Order: sequence, then structure tokens, then C-alpha cells
Amino acid sequence: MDTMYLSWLVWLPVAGMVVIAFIPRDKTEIIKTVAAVATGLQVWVAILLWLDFDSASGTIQFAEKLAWIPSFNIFYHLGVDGLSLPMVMLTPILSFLAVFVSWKTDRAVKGYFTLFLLLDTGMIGVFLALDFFLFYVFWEVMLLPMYFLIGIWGGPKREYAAIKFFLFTLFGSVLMLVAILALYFYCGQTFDMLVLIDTAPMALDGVLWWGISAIKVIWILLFIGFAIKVPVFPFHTWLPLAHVEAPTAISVILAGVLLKLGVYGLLRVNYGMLPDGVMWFAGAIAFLGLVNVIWGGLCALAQTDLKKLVAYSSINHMGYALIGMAAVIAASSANGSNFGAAEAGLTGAVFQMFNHGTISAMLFILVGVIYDRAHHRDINGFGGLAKQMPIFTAVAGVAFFAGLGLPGMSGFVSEFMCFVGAFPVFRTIVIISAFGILLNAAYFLWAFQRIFFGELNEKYTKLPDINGRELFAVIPLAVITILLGVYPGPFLDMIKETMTVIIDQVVIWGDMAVLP
Amino acid sequence: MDQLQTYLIVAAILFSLGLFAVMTRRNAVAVLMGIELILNAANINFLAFARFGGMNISGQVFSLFVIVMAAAEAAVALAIVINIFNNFKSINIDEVNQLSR
Amino acid sequence: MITLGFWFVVIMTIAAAVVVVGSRNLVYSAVGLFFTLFGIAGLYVFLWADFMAGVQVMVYVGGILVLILFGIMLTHRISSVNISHTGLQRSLGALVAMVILFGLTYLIQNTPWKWVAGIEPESTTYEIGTLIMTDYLLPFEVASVLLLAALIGAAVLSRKNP
Amino acid sequence: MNIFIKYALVIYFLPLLAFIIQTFFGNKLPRKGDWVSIGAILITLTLAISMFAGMLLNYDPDFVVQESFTWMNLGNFKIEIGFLIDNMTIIMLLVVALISSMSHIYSIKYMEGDPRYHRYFSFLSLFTFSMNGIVLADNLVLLYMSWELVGLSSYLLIGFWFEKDSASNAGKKAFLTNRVGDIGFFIGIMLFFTAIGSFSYSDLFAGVQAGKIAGATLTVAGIGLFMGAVGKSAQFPLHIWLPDAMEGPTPVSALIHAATMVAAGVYMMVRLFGVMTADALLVVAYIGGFTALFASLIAITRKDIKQVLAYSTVSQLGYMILSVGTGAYIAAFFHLLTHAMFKANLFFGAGSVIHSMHHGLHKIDDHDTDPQDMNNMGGLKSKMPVTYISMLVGSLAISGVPFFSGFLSKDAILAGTLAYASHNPAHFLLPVFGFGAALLTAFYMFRMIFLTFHNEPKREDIFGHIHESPAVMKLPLILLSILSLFIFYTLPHFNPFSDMGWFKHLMEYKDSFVPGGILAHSTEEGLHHSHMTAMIMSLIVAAFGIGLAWLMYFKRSISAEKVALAIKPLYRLSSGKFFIDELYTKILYKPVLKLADAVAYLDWDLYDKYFINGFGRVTTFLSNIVGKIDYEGIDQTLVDGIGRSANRAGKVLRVIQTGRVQQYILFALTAIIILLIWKAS
Repeated sequence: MDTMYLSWLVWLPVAGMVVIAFIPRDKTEIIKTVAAVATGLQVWVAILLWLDFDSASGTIQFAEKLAWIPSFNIFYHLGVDGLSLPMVMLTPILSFLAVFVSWKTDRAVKGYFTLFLLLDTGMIGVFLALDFFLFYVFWEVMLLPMYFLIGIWGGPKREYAAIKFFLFTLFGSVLMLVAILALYFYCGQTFDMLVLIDTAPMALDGVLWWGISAIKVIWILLFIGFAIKVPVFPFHTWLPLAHVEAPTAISVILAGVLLKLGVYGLLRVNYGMLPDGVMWFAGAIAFLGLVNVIWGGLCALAQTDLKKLVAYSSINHMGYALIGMAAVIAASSANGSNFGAAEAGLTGAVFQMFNHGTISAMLFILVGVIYDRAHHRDINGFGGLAKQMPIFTAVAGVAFFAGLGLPGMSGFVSEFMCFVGAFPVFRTIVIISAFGILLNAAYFLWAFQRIFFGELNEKYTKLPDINGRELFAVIPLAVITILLGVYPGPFLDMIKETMTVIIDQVVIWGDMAVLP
Repeated sequence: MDQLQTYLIVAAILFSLGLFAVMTRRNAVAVLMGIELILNAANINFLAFARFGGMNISGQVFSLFVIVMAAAEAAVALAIVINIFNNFKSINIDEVNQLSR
Repeated sequence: MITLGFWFVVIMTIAAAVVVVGSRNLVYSAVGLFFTLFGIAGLYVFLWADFMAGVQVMVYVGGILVLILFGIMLTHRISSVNISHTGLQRSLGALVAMVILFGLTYLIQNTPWKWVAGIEPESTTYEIGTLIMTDYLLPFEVASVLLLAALIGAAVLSRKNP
Repeated sequence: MNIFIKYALVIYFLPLLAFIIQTFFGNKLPRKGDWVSIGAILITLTLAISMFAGMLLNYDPDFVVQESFTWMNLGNFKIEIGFLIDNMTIIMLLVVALISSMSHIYSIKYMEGDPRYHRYFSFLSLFTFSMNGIVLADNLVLLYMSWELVGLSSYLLIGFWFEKDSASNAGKKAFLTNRVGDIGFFIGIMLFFTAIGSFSYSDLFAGVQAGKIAGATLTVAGIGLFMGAVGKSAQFPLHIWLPDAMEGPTPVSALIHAATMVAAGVYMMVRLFGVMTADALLVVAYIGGFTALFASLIAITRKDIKQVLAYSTVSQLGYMILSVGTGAYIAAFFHLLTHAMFKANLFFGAGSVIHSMHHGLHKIDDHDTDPQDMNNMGGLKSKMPVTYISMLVGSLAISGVPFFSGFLSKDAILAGTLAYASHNPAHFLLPVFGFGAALLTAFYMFRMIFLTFHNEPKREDIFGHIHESPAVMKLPLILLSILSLFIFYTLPHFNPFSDMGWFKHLMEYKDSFVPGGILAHSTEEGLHHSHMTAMIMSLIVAAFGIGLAWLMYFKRSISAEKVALAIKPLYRLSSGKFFIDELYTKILYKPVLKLADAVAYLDWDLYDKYFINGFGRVTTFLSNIVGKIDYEGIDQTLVDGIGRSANRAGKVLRVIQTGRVQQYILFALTAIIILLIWKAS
């Protein structure tokens, strides 16, 4: 353990939080600067981590392991691999940019940034934790600040939104906790994820609960826990509400990072520890992905609130990732050992996760920009803004077209991979969900037209164009989006080895048994 | 005279007197004096047991610490008394019963 | 002769203690306390504790008593030093004290004490010093800290405007 | 690296560079930076010409260069992207570069004074870049990506005057309609990839030849690819976007919506002809043929000069598709080439007319009259001779009159349909489509010419202000008119009735890769046989069409109004564009929007409000009950009872809490004594 990148990543925001605690509450500029510096340093560490990362290896790197509560076999165990690295990169970047997005916060600035940094720690901790207990702790650490950030700094219905978000997520985490404990007691009383990945498939083999395989039960428990975060179709209604009510920066974080926890968790936990279940459930995942795509697309098409539209587009986009994830079973012998498709789908899903993080973050920032100026988000209430705000229009154009999966932008590449990967196995589902891209294009273009095109609304002849600070928050994301869209190779190289490991795990176990 | 009981009884008398003072005197300084008596009675017991119990020096060391503590206690207690006086213009303890109000 | 001296010391100590407890005038009480403490120092000598007797004189008589006198002076106007009242619940207190005294005396008299005949030491100073620096080093240090704390505490408490 | 590849790289990336420069600095550069884009496209043109020269020097029908690099590699999943350069690529590159340069030059004057002048040129560069991507691609991924990027630039340029609702609607419509086709395209790509495991053309061909994908799957996959072409090349039923796309600036219509982008579908079909099964080709042929006739039926009643040209474009693209479907795919590509020249020419001419009409209307302060309406024109011949001649040349070429390029290519296509029908008599409709469309084409083109340029002017007030366009707008007209002559396509021969020239030599028919598919020599044989028949019939048809137009609109010996009345239902269908848009609105847009509203309502106002929040309500209800039991029963009676008794006891015991420390000591000691006594006794 030569460099403790991971601990730095986790604890830098906490350090920032401690510093902020000692700053008088009326020195808001200093507080914001400290938050920016803390997250900025985090970005720097993340870049160093990325440079040092060995993409030829599919296993955990930079692991740190210290005994924490030895009597229960709980460790402070951090590590990063190709699955978590993209998210570990994304989280600090979005946090850093979100600080600038929230620069104009004027209510209880100290509390806001304290909670914000705590949230940051929680998020990155979840991605880095390799001990289930630690994972769960970070998971909950993230939940609480989010509740307050929505509930205090949000829009008019903030309390309702915050409560709903909180209850939904808590419901999921309780189920997850049950599953974690089940794994703990059945697999040699350990919380170590790496150990569980090795032992759980064997330990749970043949265990029956109420006549059903324990693997299935645990799968479902974990799936619901993570699906709420994704969000997968029937568990999605907290998302539009929370997104609409949350302040802009928090929407950015919510869409950019929190939604990724679900997919990340599924891949890390469900795919890693219960690979037999994947074979059984992949069809359902693909189907739910299809529902997400179509349902989210239709709902987005009907929205008049711009932020809600973007929120539903998140549901739509995460559907692609789900379809890509389901593609993993293409590699099983029952489906012709099509490893290429499995790799494309799984890597595409992870890539889509990252891309949705950057793209939806961009969209939410832009919605925030327009909301700050016009004080409403009604799509029909704008019109002709392209004339008044040309730069904003250009940036929004990039974001919208990235959202609808235009080639040359990263979203296209990942959607393409998800579809291509899933096609051999889930032909019908992919074909139907291909119409989701049409819906996708329809709602984005329609919204774009209604906001920016046509005659300029007289109300907005004095609207200032996007300013430097806001551009600073958007441009890096736009650059990432375009770079990854033009040449995704190096980025995918980081992911692919880990994906191979996951696929092997699923295939080896999935090919063996039929679950009762 | 070279009897353990003698010393113990002397100590007991001093202890009772001290206790009496603590219980009945209204003046805080007088109460303090009573406490000093009690402490001294205890010290006599220590030394008596040290001599007749056959553990000479250890007992003495212990009483030495008692004296140290008594000194510290006296200093702090008097500081408190002076503070009380500054606040209440009186050091009669029965007038210092703000807790019950 | 020694026995006579012993009883003299005992009686003086108890009599002085009675003055301490009983006097209406605080200054008298203080003077009584002086004699009591001296008497106890004497008892220490009879208990083969010459060093402790010295310490008793130095700390109590030289330190604490002076401190108490200062306390009296600082808290009473010179003219009203003698307006010191005895307690309210005299009789009840006296009763309790007497009962306790009786109880203790009963216990002392009826306990089969196990004696160990000791040898009178030459001088205890050296041995106490050794012990303090070896076996009782930690309590010793703690005591020093306690004294320091008391020092500071006393200073803080007695400030005019805390 | 091959010199052709190097050239291609420059050709590919130079417009991109221009786009980037224009986007970020265009506004600050002198002349708003139009010289950046124009310079880039002119260099591109030079390189394309030199590649073309190199091709002619080689004179090798099998010339091919390929170069690719790994775009992504996941181990078993690998995408390689690269360039494929053969004769077809080079010809197409030249077409794109040439028309694009003309369009750039033309736009200098046409777009003069527009507030977003720099933006316009940056979009043009973006288009050129994307279009070259389609042309150069050696695999389906780059093809698909460029395909969509072309759609983007088309969207941006159609909606360039976004203040007009019609323009922004048209842009959106174009993009979405194309997406519909792209879904099929994408499904086709996935089918091919799943079966073959590679995206590159050569692997595709090899895979099809080896039978890795065959039968119905191959047919479906081929039709999937064709769906892309249907969208991009505006074939029925996705043709609706192209006429609307005329809302864009006219040079854009000339470049994108006539000559190059819409031809991309045909280009792709020609490229991938080898993987089309006979069944797929039949679908292709019928759609193409139907579109050709259908669009020309609509074109004959258009009043807007650009609309005529737009529907004519749809119809001509239908021709090309029809030709691909009948197996004569080289003829399709040939028509693509000639059509690009004369149709761009026609659009530039129309733009010239509109420009001066607009100018004239501006002079007389008339802002309501449509400058594109042919009913306001007439007699422009005398005022705009150059425009007139060039448009006349274009119309002659498109109508298939000998000595012009269109005659050669059209003849080849019609011969192809005849040959196909002679082999498969059941499909006699295909040549009927072809010849019918040829007749109508000649008719409506000359209707346009006569209405616009001949007879007396309809609006004298405007007419006074009409004048010929400036030199930079005339230059493309003249150049493209010259290129519409037969001679450039028959060299080194001079026979105006035979297409046996360099083109025929360099572009040879090749056997289909589908096992048992169409063979090159049978196609050529068929073409050869039908050549004479087709030529004669097409001549007759063209003459008939032109003559009819002459009678109706020049001599006025047949009244157009009377004819319209006589066939009123047909006329209404045609002028209503067969009500396809209305139909889609009724059966597609509105239901989808309604569905979206319904789903959103279901999601938000039913599912979330009642089901999800229902959990909350049930929980609240339960907790109210439990809360009542808890509070009234347990808390108030039980717990508080204990509390109350404690309280009462406290009240009693309070008496001894005097606050006097000494009393406390006394009590404590008394208590201890009592305890001791009690214990001892």
C-alpha cells in the first residue's frame, strides 16, 4: 500500500467539513471556497488514481484493509477496480462542479456545504467500500444529508419530496440489510465482499427457504434495494419528485451519482455474489429495462416541466443500462457462449452509467441556469431563447443532443453497446426498446424547439446569457461527453478486464445449476 | 498508652466532634474546620494501624497523601467560601440554598 | 513520664477540639484548631511517625490554619468576627454525633484486634522518601497534579469577576 | 500509408477543423469567417479532384484501398473504424466536394447580411464532414455515426431560421422521421453483427458469402438497412420530411436535400447491394418505384417553386432506389451522379429566382406575398437570362432529353426495370412506375419553367425590381449547367445515346454475395437487351410530357383549371399531398402524444398518488390506531400512572428537600444509624 489514494478520496470531504465547522456562519465566501478546495483536491486525487490505475488488471487495486470491529469480522476495506473506477472518477468531478453550481445558495450556507461534503464522502465511500458493513454505513451516510439537502434547500414541496425519497430509499436499504445479514451468516460470518464473491455461490448452493432457493430470495431482496436507486420501473416515482424539488446542485448529484449506485450495486453484489441468480433473473432485468425505456420516454414526452422531463429522461436512460446488464447471459453456454455480446453489453452498461452521469448532470445544470433567470421551468412558457441566449443555446444543444444519443457524443456509444450486446439474447426487447430512441429524440427535440426556437417571448428580452461560472460547470462535462464519444477506447480499456471477471463469474456458476 | 484502642478512641472523639461541627455550624469556615478535624481523625487511624498493624511506612505514606489532599481541599474550599461571600454577602450555609428555590 | 506526656497530649487535643466545635467566636475556634492540630502532631510522635509529625505541623499549622485565618479575615468585618452562630439543629446533631461516638467506641472496644509488634524505626524520612520515589511514584505525581489543579482552581474561583 | 488514404484523411478532417474554428471564433473573424469554411472546402475539392485524376490514371475497375484502426477492443468485442476507398468513393467524394463548394460560394451572396452568417458556414462545414464520413466509411459503425451526424447538420440547417415556427418544425420533423428509418437501420446492423461478429463491409460480404446469415434473417436484415435509406432518401412512407425541409436556406436545399445527403441512402444501398436477398430487393424496388410515381403526382400541383423541386427530388430518389431494387445498382449510382449535378443546378436556379423575388418584394414593401409562389412569377426570362438558361438545361436533363446527362442515367434505370419485368412478368408494375414517373417529371418540370420564366409577368409591380443575380451566384449555375451535358459522362466516347464511358468502365457490376443472388453478367445482359426499347420509350414519354406542359402552360390551349376540375378528386389528392401528413397526425402523432399524456397521468396521478402514497396512507392509518392504543392505553394509563404516582410521592417527599446541606448530612447520618441498628438487631 504505497499510496493511500482511496482513504484520501473518502476523507478529504470530511476534512473540508471539519474546516467549515470552524468558520463563522456569515463568512460564506470562505465556506464555499473551502468546499471547492476540498472537492477540487478530491478531483486531483482521483486523477492521480486514474493515472496510476493498471487497466490490464481486472482485480481490486489500491486496496486498504484495517481492522475496524474485529469481533464481528468488520474491516475498513477499500479498493477500486474497473467497475468502480469510472464512478470514483465521476463522483469527485460532479461534486466539484456542483459546488460551483450551488455558489449562489444564500440560505444557511454553512449547513448546506457541511451536508454536501458529508454526502460526497458517503457516495465515494459506497463505491470504494469492499466490506459490506462499511458499504452499508456509507450507504446510510449518504442518505441522511440528501434528506436534509432536499428538505431544507429544496423547492415548494420539498418536505414531501424529501420524506418520499427517504422512505423509498430506506425501504430498499432495509431489504438490503436483511440480505447482507443472510450472506453474513450463511457464508462464514464475514462482511468482506471479495471473500463473499468467492464463497457465497458455493455456500448458498442448495439452500432452500420456504421451498425456494435462498439465492433467489436474496437476489430479489438485493434487487429491490438497488432497483429503487436505479430506479427501475415500479420503484421510480420518488425520482421525478425529488429531482424537481431538489436544488440544482443536488439534482446534479442525485442524477449523476446516486442513480449509479443501483447499477453499481447490482453488478458488484448481485452479479458477483449470486451469479446463479443472474441467469434466472436476466430476462426480467431486460424486460424492466424495456419498460423503463418506453415508460420513461412516454412520460418525458408528456411533461411541461423541464426539470421533470429531464428526470424522466433519467429513467429512460437507465433503462438502456439495464438492458445492457442483462446481456451478460449471452456468454452462457445455453445462449451460445457469445462472449463478445456479453462484454459489449456489460461494458456498455457501465459506460452508460458514467455517460448518464455526465449528460444528465449537464442537463440539470442547464435547467438550473434557466430557472435562475426566468424563475420558472414551464417548457411552454419560453420560446425563442436562441436569439437572446446564443451561448446557452449552443451548450444546451450539446447537452440535449448528447441526451438523445447523437453519435460523436458518449451517450451514443454506450447505448449502441448495450443494444448490440443484448440483441442476440433479447431480440424482441431490444427491437421494441429501439423505439425508445425515437421517443428519446422526440421529447428532447420537442422541448428544445419549444424553449429555444420560434419568436422571442417579449418577457425575456432582457435575459442575460449564461455566465462564466455556469459555463465553467458545464464545459468540462461537455468536453468529457464529446471526447468519450469520439474515442471511447482508452476509457473502455479501464473497464473491460473487470467486466471479463464478472462475466466469467456469472458464466461459471450460471451454467451449472437450475435454481429450484 | 501503647494500646491501639486508645488512639482509635481519640480519633473517634475527634471524628464525632468534627461531624458535629459539620452538621451544626452555620459558618462555612467553621464547617471547614470540622472537616479538617474529621480528616485528622482519619489520619490518626492510619498511623495507628500502621504502627500496630505492622506495616509501618506504607500507612505513613498514605496519610501523607491525605494531608496533601486536605491542603488542596482547604485551598479550593476557601476559594469557594470567598466566592460565596462575594456573591451573597454572607457565608452562612443555611442562607445559601438557592437550589431549593 | 512518657505516659503522662501522652495523656496530656490527648487531653489537650480533645479539649482544643471541643473549643473548635463549641466556641461562638470563630477566632477562638481557629486558635482551638491550632492546639488540636499540634496535639495530633504529638500523637504522631507517639505513633513512631516523626516525619509525619513534622509534616503535620508544617502543612496544617503552618499552611492550612493560616489559610483558614485568612478566610475568616476576608469574610468577616473585623468588628463582627465574633458574631458566629452555632448551628440550628444543635440537639439533633449532638445526638447523632453521640450515637456515632458510642457506636464507634463500642466497636473499638469489642473488636479483637490483631497486633503485630513492630520495631521502632530510627527515622522514617528516608524510607518514606524512597517509597514515594519508587512504589508510590504515580500517586505522588497525581497528588502533584492535584495540587496544581487546586492552585489554579483556587485562583480562578477567588477572582473578583469570574 | 497510401496516398489516397492521406488525402482522404485531409478531406475528412479539414471541414471538421473549419467547423470548430467557425463555431468558436467565427463571429470575431473578418467577414465572419466565411473564408475559413470556403477555404477548407476548396482545398477539399482540390484534393478530391486530384484523387479523381488519380483514379482516371489508374483506370482500374477493381481499385480499392482500405485502412482502419481499432476504435474499441473489449477482447471478444471489437470495433474497427476506417476508410474504404474505391472508385465509387472517389466519385462520390468529388460530387460532395463539388456541390458543397458551389453551395458555399453561392451562399456568400445568398446569405449576405444574415445575423448568423458565421453559424451558417460552420453548419455547412459540419455537414461536409459528416457526409464525407458516410462516403469514406468502411464499416457500419462509422456509417451509422456519420448517418446521424448528417441528420444533425440537416436539422440545424433546416431550422436555421428558427424564428419561423415552420422552419423549426421542419427541422424536428426531419430528424425524427430519419430516426424512424434509423431504428430499422440499427436493427439491421445488429442482425448482421450478431450473425457475423464484425461491422466492416468486407467481413460482412465474406460472412454473407459463407452463409453465416441467410434466409429470412438476411432478408430482414437487408430490409432493416434499407429502412435507413428510406428515411434518409425520403422514400415513401417516410418521404414527408423532405418537402418540409425546403424551409431551410436554398443553397442548403441544393446541397443537402437534393444532391448529397438524401443520396446517401442510395449510396449505402449501392455499397451494400451485395448483401441484399432477392426478396429484400423486391421490397426495395416496389418502394422505390412507388415513391417515384407518387412523388411526381404530388409535384404536378405544387405552387411553390421549391416544393416542385423537392417532390421531384423524392421522385428521382425513388428512381434510384427502384434501380437498386431491380439489380441495376450501377445505373442507380450513375443517376445519383448526374442527378446531383442537375438537381443542385435547379435548386441554385430556384434560389436565384427566390432571391430576386424577395428583393423585389422588399423594394415594394410587400411582406405578405410568398416569394416562392410561382403564381407571382412569370416572364422572368428576359430579366434573368442566365438563371433561365441554366434551369432550362437542368429541366431538360431531368426530363431525359438526349444530349444531357439525365438521359443517359435515366435510360439505364428504365432499361433495368424493363429487363427485370421481362424476367419476372408478374412485376410489370415496376416499369410502369418508372415510365409514368418519367412522363410526369417532364410535365411538371416544364410546367415550372413555363410558369416561372415565360409568358407575361403576373405581378408587374414586382417585376420592375427583378434583376439577374450577382456573379458568385451565377458561377455555380453556369458550372453545373455545363456539367449537365452528356459529354462529361461518356468520355472518351462521344455517343450521346450510350453511357459507355469512363464511368461504365470504372464502375462494374459485381456478383451479389448472397448465395444464388443476382449475377453481374445477367444484369448487364438484361440491360443491354432492353437498352433500345427503354431509350425509345423514354424519348416518347419525355416528349409527351414536355408537349403537354407546353400546351397547358405556354400556349394555354388546354386550360389547367378545366383539367383540374375534370379530375377533381385526383386533383384534390395531389394538391393535398395525398393527405399523408394529416394521416400521420391522426394515426401517429396525436395517439402517441395522447398515450404519453395517459402514461404520465397513470404514472403520476394514479400510480404514484394512489398506489405508492397508498402505502403511506395505510401506514398512517395503522399507526394512528396503534398510536391511539399506545397513547391512551399504555402511555396515559400505565406509564403516566407510574409517573403520576412518582409525582405524588415527590410532592410528599419534597418537604424534606430543604436545600440545606447540613440537614442533608444529618438526615443521611440518621438514616445510616437507623439502618445499622436495624441490621444489627
